[in-house]
Amino acid sequence: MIDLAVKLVLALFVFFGVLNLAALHTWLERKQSALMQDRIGANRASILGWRLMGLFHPLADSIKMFTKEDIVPAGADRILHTLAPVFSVFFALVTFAAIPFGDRFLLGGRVIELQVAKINVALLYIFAMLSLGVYGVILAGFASRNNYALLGGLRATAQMISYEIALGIAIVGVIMIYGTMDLQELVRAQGRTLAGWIPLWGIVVQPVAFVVFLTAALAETKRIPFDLPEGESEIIGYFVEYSGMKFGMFFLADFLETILVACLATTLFFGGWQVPYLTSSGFQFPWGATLPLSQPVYVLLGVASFSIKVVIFCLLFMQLRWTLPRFRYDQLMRLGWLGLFPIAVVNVLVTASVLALLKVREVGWLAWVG
Amino acid sequence: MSGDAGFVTSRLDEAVGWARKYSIFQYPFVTACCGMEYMATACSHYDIDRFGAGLPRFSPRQADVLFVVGTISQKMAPVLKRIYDQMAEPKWVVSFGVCTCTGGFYDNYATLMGIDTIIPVDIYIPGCPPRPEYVLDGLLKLQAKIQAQHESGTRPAPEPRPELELEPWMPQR
Amino acid sequence: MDAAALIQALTERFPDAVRSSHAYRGDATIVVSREALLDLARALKGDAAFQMNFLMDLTAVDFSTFGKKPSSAFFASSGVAVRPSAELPDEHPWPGPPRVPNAAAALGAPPGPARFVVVYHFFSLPLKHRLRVEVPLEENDAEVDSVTSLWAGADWLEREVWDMFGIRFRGHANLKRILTYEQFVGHPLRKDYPVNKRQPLIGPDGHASDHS
Amino acid sequence: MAVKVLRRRELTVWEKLYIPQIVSGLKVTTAHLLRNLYLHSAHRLGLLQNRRAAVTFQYPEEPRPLAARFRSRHRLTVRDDGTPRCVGCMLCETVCPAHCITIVAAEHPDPNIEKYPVRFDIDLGVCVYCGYCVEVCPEDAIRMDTGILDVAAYSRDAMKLDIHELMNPSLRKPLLECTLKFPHKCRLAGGEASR
Amino acid sequence: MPRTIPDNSVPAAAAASDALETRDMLLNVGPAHPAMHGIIRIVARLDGEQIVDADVDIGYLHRGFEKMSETVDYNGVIPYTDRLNYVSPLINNVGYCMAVEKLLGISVPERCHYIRVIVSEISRLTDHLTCVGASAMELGAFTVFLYMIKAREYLWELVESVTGARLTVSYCRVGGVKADLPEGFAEQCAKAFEETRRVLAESDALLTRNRIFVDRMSGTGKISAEDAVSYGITGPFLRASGVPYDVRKDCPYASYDRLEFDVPVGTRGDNFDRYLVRMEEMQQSMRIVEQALRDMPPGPFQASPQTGRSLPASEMVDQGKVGNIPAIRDACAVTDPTLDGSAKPLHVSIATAEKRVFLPPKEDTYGNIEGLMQHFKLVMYGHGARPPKGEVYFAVEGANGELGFYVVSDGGNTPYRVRVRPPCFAIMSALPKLVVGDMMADLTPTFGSINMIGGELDR
Amino acid sequence: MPNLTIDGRQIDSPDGSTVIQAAEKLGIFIPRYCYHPGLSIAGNCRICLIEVEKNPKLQIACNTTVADGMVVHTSSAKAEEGRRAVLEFLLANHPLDCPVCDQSGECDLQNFYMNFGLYDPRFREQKIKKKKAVAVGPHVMLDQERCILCSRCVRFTDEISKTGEFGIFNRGDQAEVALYPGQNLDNPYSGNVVDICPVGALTDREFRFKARVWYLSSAPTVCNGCAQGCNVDVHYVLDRPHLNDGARILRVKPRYNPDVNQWWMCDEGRYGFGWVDNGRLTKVRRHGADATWEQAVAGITEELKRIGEDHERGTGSRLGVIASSQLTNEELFLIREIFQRALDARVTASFPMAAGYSDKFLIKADKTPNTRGAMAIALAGPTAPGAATIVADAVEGRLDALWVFGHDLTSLVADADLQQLSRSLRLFVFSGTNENATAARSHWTLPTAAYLEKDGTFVNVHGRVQRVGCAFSPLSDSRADWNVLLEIAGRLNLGFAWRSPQEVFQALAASVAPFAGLTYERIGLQGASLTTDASIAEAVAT
Repeated sequence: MIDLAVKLVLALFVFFGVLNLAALHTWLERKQSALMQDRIGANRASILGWRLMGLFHPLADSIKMFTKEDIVPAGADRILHTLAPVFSVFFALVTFAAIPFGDRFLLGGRVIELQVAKINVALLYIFAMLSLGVYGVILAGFASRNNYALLGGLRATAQMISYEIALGIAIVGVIMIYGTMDLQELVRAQGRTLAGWIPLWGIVVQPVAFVVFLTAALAETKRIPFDLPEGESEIIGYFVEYSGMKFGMFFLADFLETILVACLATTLFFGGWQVPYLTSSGFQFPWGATLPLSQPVYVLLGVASFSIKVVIFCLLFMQLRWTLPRFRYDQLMRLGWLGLFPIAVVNVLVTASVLALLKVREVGWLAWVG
Repeated sequence: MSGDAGFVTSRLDEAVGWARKYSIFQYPFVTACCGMEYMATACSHYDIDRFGAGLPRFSPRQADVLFVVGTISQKMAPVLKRIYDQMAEPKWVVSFGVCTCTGGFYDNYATLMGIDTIIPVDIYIPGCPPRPEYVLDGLLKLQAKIQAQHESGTRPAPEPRPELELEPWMPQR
Repeated sequence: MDAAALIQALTERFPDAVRSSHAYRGDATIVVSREALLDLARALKGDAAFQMNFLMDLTAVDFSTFGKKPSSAFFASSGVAVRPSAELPDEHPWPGPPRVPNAAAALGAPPGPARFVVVYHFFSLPLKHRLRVEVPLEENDAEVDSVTSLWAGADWLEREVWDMFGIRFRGHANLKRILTYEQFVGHPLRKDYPVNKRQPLIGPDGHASDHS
Repeated sequence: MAVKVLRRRELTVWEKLYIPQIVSGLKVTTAHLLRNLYLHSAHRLGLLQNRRAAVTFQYPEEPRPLAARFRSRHRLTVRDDGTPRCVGCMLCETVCPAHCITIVAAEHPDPNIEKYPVRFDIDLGVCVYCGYCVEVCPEDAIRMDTGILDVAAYSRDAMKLDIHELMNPSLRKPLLECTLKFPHKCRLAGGEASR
Repeated sequence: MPRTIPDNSVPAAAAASDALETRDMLLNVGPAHPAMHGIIRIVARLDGEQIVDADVDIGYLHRGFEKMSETVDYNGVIPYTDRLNYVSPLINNVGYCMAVEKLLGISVPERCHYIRVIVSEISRLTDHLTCVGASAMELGAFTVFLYMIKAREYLWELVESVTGARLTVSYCRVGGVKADLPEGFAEQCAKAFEETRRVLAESDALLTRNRIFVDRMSGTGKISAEDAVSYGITGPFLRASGVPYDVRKDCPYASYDRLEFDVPVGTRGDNFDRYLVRMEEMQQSMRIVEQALRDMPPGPFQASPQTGRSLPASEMVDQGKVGNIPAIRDACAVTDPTLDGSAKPLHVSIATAEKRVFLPPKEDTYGNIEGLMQHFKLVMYGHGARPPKGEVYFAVEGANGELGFYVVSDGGNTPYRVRVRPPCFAIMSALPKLVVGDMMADLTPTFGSINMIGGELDR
Repeated sequence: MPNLTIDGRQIDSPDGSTVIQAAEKLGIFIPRYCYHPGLSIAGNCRICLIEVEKNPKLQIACNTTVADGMVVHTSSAKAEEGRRAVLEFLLANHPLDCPVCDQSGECDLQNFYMNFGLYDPRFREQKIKKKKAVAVGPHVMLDQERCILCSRCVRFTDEISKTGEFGIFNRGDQAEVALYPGQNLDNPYSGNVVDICPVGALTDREFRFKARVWYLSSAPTVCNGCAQGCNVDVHYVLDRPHLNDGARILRVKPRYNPDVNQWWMCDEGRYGFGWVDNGRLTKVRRHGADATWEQAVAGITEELKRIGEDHERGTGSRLGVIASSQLTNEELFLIREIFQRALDARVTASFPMAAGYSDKFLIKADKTPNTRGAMAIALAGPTAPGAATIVADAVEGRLDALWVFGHDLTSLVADADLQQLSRSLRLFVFSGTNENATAARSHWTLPTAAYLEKDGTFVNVHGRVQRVGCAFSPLSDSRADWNVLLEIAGRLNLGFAWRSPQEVFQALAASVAPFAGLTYERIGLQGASLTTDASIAEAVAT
């Protein structure tokens, strides 16, 4: 019962945290792009005279979208049309359940994992959910009875499916190295150090996989340079026929996916909630110095570390989004199938070979490191 | 009806009005010269995003405000009308530039003499093309109008369209 | 080639086709009969002496009200007509709009003024000379050969002339309106089309209106 | 003739890897980002006020300087006695390509002035700001130097300026009272409706 | 009725003969489509993502320019020409005015020629900036667009300080220009060019060697030199195909024959070449302006050098009215600032000497009956400048190519016929040829590189 | 006849004619201020300087009689130089008045200045001030500053109106045109001095400041003020309704016709056009309520048919039509064909009117423009019944229907009788341009076009057929009478094939003898005489 309550609290925490982050994300994106472009950005919405650099604009956006008329175009499939955005947001949201955002901590004798759902095949779960998210997009494209939407939906589907493969294979290397599909374990495994001072993060042992993953993950988020499904100046996007909050949900799903990808990148390659040289008992620097910390501080540092990394990734994504032009469809496919996919495969092969060569399979590679 | 409820609803309306005025997704129906100033308004020197109106949506379904930017010809008029009809409520129309306000000096066979002859217009921004300052002033006025309406859901009945002032003996166009 | 030499060369080459010529303000201009247009155009494009590889412009002029504009009500107070203001002096005056030989011309009467003149502007990039070719047409027989087979760019230009003037181009594959719409009645650049005669596609109430 | 043939350098293998060029692109945008972030922060602290962080002019609080020649809203110049300098010669009405000016003239009591406008309207909803009216005015009576940029309106009618607003550019709609002390065609209640 | 997005029609147009039962999809692009600049419609027949056929429908911005020109006097056409290619209005102004001057058989002072060159080149810069920026934006590189528009703002500041308007300038007049360059223009220009060069460098870094961009642009929208010539394509678009035709070099006008600049040409005639040509042309334009500013004959920047006496315009008018000529003779009028730069001492260097064409300086209008009569004669309907009967064609290098004006006069004060040869009309007519065989997505960069300007295309 | 050469072209010119007339014949225009073909030659403005070979000094063209072998250069450098000097002199004291001067736009100072003026003025002195804006008569305003002392107005009042109000007083730069003491420029032709003034010294008080002359469009027509039928140009503005309170016609100017009015017209005609734009009927009315033309035409023909059917059974004509000599010949002919011939109505166009002012020059006592035409078509004159008898018959109940064209019957019967008529008649139609008591009492009130708004012809007192032309379209809902009549004829199935006044006129010319052989082309702008006077008498007799 209490476990359930704890899980509920955690779920709510993640739910609201993520939603707020998404809202914040829109603000961040506006402000960041403004700064890049020598502009000011949204800054005039005020409550009681407070403007807070435009922080209220996302609020205004969401209130407005809630009160906007919802149009289902004539000829469209009403149910699917309504279901599509729900799918998108739902699957984007539930995926967060598997993301660990902090180390476990002890409360009243209970071990509380800072993860909504501890799933030992969390990675598979995440991929499954991501794949299901595609349905939202394709349903949207299909249900709208609009050529542009259909084209957008098709593009999105093809793109997400293609890149999911590269994405998946890129991660195989990571799984092989850390030997687990449980994300919490995976993060924990990254807490070690290589040669005593290099944190054993995914990026260190799997740099190629990281690049492939990042590219493929960006493509999953459907943002520039991979925003073909919604490339505004080519085809308006699969959600062309959506208005009001349904459109807002696609919008939200978009940001959620970005955050999700940032979370994944953090978790898989940047040590998740790990802080270099921080162990559960405190800092243990390679040069021997130590800084003992109490457990709550340790956990909080972990959560903070995770959040910061995620935000940095988000910023990076946005920086890319406002810097690059977009791909063409065939180029995108070529990049996915002829670029990322082989590289990822080779990466897996090389990783496997190295692991085999080191003959550590039986004893565990980690033991060898340690 | 109790006073409290009225107060609450009115505050709610006010909040909705507030949100709507600071979240203007525009549909830029750009056709002509005014588009250049529209660009200038959107870009760094004027930055229409400061007013919360920086996000153009190229789908009329998602847009709140239809910016009709540039001359509308007779050939284009049905398209404009259709776009307007496709927009979701609540919606507003900004007529950007004199060609859309009144037809301007293209008083000939090809052009529509003001978009208000086919769709209701909320704000007229004259100028040929209007300097970005004109546009921002117009946007502020539009925001004031949106706030003033503060009715949830429906827009007020469109104003009666202005009749063309034709003297009885003038050549009937 | 300068304008005079170009005209000279063309007149020698096509003595029958070139009806008249002038070089007003240095623009080499020849007036040709429409029967000869296609041959002439082919030669202009192909001949080494001309090498007119660009069809820069193709348009038409409706000369029906040329010089016939109703005078304004400047009542000459003296009771005698007063010209409002002098035109600028012109050393080599323009010979006037091209004329088209009509039935009366065969009987010795002077050729009547052409209602329409199709105007081609050619340019030769290798030789850097320009040529204007004018083809006068009568109102009731406004048709001329299409030059789309020689210059791809003539396609739209001829469509535009059809749209604006109602001049047909024989041999044009897709002669339909380009700037106005299918439902448009009349040809707006004709001088007898009132400048503000509108043919709206939708009326104020949003319904399609009939076109009268 | 100087012809400059732009021969294309093919992308090198290094450049074909996307990443280096992406990074150099990021460098440009990030430089802008950091510079502006730095300057904005400094401005918050009241420092480096002489360097602009963003090129944005925060209109309406911070108006952009207009060029001296900029043609803004019209005004009619006024004589010392409060009548318009305009003598109703209608040249501006004549030259206006948009036909947005309407003038009705009447006899002025002073035979040295002879004529003045009892009605002078400019329909901003039609005006194309070409400045021809100013150029042709032989009396220096109409100017476009007000610098007024606030012309947006809620209706077609509100875009029409009449003699009251033209003679006194500081007036804003709606006008309620007529302050002009000479006979004119007045559309305001309380004004002299004589002509 | 033309169909617009969102297009609710179901995929149609089955290729019935196809045994595999694959169906082509008809996609209506435009007229209200973000990449179509609002005003054209392309009905593309798609096989998957590949365009197999395209039908282009224009005329959505047909505003009757040529018809309107027949209703106004010669100077009255100028505001309409502003709105032809509204991204480079000054070139239109110059082209039209020079065509009418040719018809009139008059010449303008040397300084005026240089001023026209300077403003034309600034306009060309703004045009290319907008074109490249917009096509980058349509490819998703939004920041480049903002940078370019930012640079354009600096150039527009120049335009504004010269002409009094940002976009619709109405600056040139038949027989001259409205006003001389303002004081301190050279410095202002140098500053704006510095900003522009910085932006160009940044954009270059963001785009030119970026593989995503190169892949999108390179090899798409190709057209051979022969085809381009056959379509009558001119300007940067033609030069990108390797044909070095530039009106400024081949048929020099104004003072281009005295200025040094290169004509950049491409090698392959694809979108990327057009991008490169435009980027290079901007550099050349700046070079031309800098030379012109250096070489132009000096003009008096200050009020009357003989007397140095300036009088408020109202004072001049009042004194003139009562015949008090001694009080106002030789004075320089202090007029509305929008008329700045046209005072009597400056007038000789910006306007033709032919009085039957150009308005007198304000001092003459206010101060003597001869000037006043001339002023009236030029403005009143039915009087005005009256070219002799005749027809001329005059071409300038517009931002998109040869911008020709064919003007016919019947000796009246309104043009009998004004025909503009819109450069992008020819390019647009080649659009189906450019896009067929390319992907649907290539439509965007190809269309962007055409720099279609509705005002000029549909007129 | 002396033969002379002007600008390289040869011309024979009658003895005693002047060079300026000879040049005119060649189409060579020599500038002039004081010269006017209708006035005596003064030769004082000197602008018409020409160069005559073998003559060391420039000559004035207006007063140099032609001589055989004369070689004249009208636009040589020397002649232009001379004119330029003259113009400079004329402009020296000219005020800077173009903005307020009604003449600008049709001012010969402006015109000639632009052609050969001195562009860089040398005059740097104080200008002489004189009196401005002095009302010299009911219609004319004088500005002495603008006057160039050409003396045209002086000669006009001496020679044409023979009233002699104007004179030139003082000398040198103080010379000025003014009225003789105690005089007032109130002769019936005073408006002409405004026309002949080459500058803005004399302006029209009615037209003053209403519009600029370059706004005006012009259409040729014929004055309908009296039977003289002076040829006039009507100057109107359609696209600027704010001017002149929306009235279209701004002024009327005489049009040269050597056979009718030469260069002149009277003030009565010149200022009598107000009714065309004011007080017009604009709506079809039925018993005072608005109706449409369709209803009116249908209703009237229905009633006419019914009356016709009744009439078969009864005795005598029960239909009366009072036409008007304000109508054109075509309309009168249609009235005759429809009402008299087809419906057997009693038709008249003679309506008793008091004779007005007349003189021996242009003003005629008959104030209607087409009495002579009505007589030729036999709707007026001895054979036609008088309007009074028709009205009397109607009042006494001997008529079922009455159609009145434009007249106000209250000049014949009392208003009470009119009311009685309105009640007793089965059909009472009034068609006309302006509101009057009859219109108010009629069953159907049809707004019809004024003479300026329709095509047609008038016959003036001397038997000259003249086109009135069609200056602009009828005001709002009104229609031309011929149009209405043709529609009714169509409804009555009379089988007329005519569609325009021109076709009606052809029929008229074919069937009415005095018009035989006339066509619109032959009438042209200057009119043509009825074929024979005898034929009129004949028509009157039959």
